[in-house]
Amino acid sequence: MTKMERTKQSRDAWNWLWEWANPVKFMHLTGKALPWVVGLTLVTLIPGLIWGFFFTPEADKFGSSVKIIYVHVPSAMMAINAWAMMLVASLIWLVRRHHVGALAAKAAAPVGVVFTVIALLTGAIWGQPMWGTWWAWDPRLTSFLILFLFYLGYMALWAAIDDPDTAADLTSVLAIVGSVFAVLSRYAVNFWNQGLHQGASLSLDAEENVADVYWQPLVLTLVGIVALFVALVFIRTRTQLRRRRLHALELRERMADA
Amino acid sequence: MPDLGKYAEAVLSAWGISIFLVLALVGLSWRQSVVARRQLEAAEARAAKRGKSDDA
Amino acid sequence: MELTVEGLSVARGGMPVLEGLTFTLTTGNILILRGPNGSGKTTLLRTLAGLQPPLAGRIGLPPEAIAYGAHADGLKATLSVAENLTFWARVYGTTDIEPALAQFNLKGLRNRAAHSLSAGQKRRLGLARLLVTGRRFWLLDEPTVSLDQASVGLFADAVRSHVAGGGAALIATHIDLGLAAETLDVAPFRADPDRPTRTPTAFDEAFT
Amino acid sequence: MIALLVRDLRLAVRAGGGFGLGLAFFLIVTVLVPFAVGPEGETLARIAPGILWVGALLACLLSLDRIFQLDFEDGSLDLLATAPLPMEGAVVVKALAHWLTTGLPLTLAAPVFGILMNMQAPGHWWIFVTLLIGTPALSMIGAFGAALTVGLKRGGLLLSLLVLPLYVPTLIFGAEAATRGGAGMAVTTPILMLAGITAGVVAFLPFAAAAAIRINIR
Repeated sequence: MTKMERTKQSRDAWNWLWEWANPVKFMHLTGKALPWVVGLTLVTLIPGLIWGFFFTPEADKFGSSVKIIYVHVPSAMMAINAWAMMLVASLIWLVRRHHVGALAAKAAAPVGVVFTVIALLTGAIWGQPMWGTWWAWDPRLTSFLILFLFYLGYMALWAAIDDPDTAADLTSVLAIVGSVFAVLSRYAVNFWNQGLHQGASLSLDAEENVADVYWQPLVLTLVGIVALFVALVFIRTRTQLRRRRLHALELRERMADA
Repeated sequence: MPDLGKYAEAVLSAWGISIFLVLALVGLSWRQSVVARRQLEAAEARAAKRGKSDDA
Repeated sequence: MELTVEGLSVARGGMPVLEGLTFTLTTGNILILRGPNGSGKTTLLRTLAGLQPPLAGRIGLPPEAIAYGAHADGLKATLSVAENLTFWARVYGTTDIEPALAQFNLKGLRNRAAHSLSAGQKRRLGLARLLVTGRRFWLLDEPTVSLDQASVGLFADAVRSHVAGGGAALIATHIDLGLAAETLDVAPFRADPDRPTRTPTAFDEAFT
Repeated sequence: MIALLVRDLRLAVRAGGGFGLGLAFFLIVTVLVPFAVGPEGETLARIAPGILWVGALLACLLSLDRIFQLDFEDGSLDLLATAPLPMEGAVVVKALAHWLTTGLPLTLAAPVFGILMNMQAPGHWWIFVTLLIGTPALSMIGAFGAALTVGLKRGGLLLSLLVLPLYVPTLIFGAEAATRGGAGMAVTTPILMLAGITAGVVAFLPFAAAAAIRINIR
């Protein structure tokens, strides 16, 4: 088998995935998948949260404040994952010119911002009784603050540019460069304030950290928040696609009238 | 309602803010989705009508 | 040397404006582009100059052969006429700006700052830039805007001597320059709004 | 490329504003800080490296939008894009011109302004060294931000929003190195990181900036 044939075959093997990149097929596939994703969100997130809130014991050191991890940890995880997803989607747009990629990145940004804000606020609320201050320039908190600024810049750039393809291109370039600088900032912030605070997030003591009582509901909420993210990105990307189609139809209308 | 002890304020406000923000995001996304769908349907109908009148 | 265009479609702001353009321009010739405002002449020239990608079709031209003259002259107000011209000459790797100054009757103005020039004088300086590029194919967008009768004559002479010396020019203009030239009317190539071009880049036809 | 550098420098000098304004802004920031935090020499000396770095960074930010905006408005950017000069080269040259007219004067002025902040002996040297290494990165990152926003009507504010988060690592390592140097501590790590950022930024960002410009003028 020649190399070309092999590449072609491997491309065929991935066809199922690239079908998502075609707007018509994306609308079709997400239309079908959406009820399932929403369903998964409901059956994982809500029980997970109820379990975490009502049926977990108090931790020795933290008392009932340990319950904050069920909102803090999932949103913190998704704040970073949302940016990672935007980076991948931007690359798909830049390399393969699939509009769905750019629009999915655009659709994910506000979701990422909300998760970042939740992570920051719940972190501050937790810090108040624990550290005796709302805000500490802890490397982790600081990194999230910087991530928040990156989200703001990204969204502002989308909003500022009129031509949709130009906006998609420029925001994708920003997402890539921004990712590099975000990692760099993380390292710099670590260096700048060498972990005056605990290593692991909301450091529960080692044995508590693995204790099933806390883990089981947390895993449920983690799965739930991923499902919620996917559902929101589906809905928002569908909105973006519809707006693009609307924009194109209106342009055509204007041209036909002229 | 579990007894939250001295951390009641912190726990409740953290959960309250989180749930409020997520619900606001979901609501906003849903609203935008409905509006976009309605506008698009109207525009498609106009385009279809125009196509027909062009043929005639 | 020749500039060949085959089945070219160009887009502005994501919407196709011209479709299926095919023509050839060989050295020693002039091609005048005509068409109403907004018909896509500027978009076509920008595409040929490589500033934007074509939607479809093929552009064949020898490397480093194009000099593009846009609506704006790209002059720096605080630099003198000679400094402006010398800058572009050095960018294109040439040195002699005297013939260009002479051709467009700018010798007396050489040390004047560009901001003190009249609109027509600025335009002449912008056109003199073409001569210092040393490129064969001139792509000109409305070159005679704000030029008086005599300056239009200067410009026509410059184009004539450029073409006689083995150059070529593609000029979008509304006025009669008195040049021996072929004319291409772009109006028939106007894109049909209800039939979006089916091309690999517009893979999601329904959405562009 | 040299022609472009000469032209940009000449323009900056003739337009006046260029470095004079950035330097004046830097001076004013340095003067205002003691009014805000009080005249105690000890406090001022302690925060001096950080204040000088932030002041230099903000002064640098002032003139960023001019890097490409004027060329975009008068059409030179289109003509440059069709010229034989690669856009990446033009970006580097323009960032260099920005550094020569902004970053370098700020670097030279910072040790002098340090006197106003009650800075002590080795501090002047280290603020000079760190700014010398760090300001090229500020200019290059700024050129990237300017390239992203070049076509926009009100790009100035957006430019700041995009560029400031990108400045964070440079600021952290620069100010840290200056502080440590002034206190007589080991500076190798932050200096190396600062130099690494500058080198990496100068090596890679021109490609991103050139891509952004090509997208913006199409």
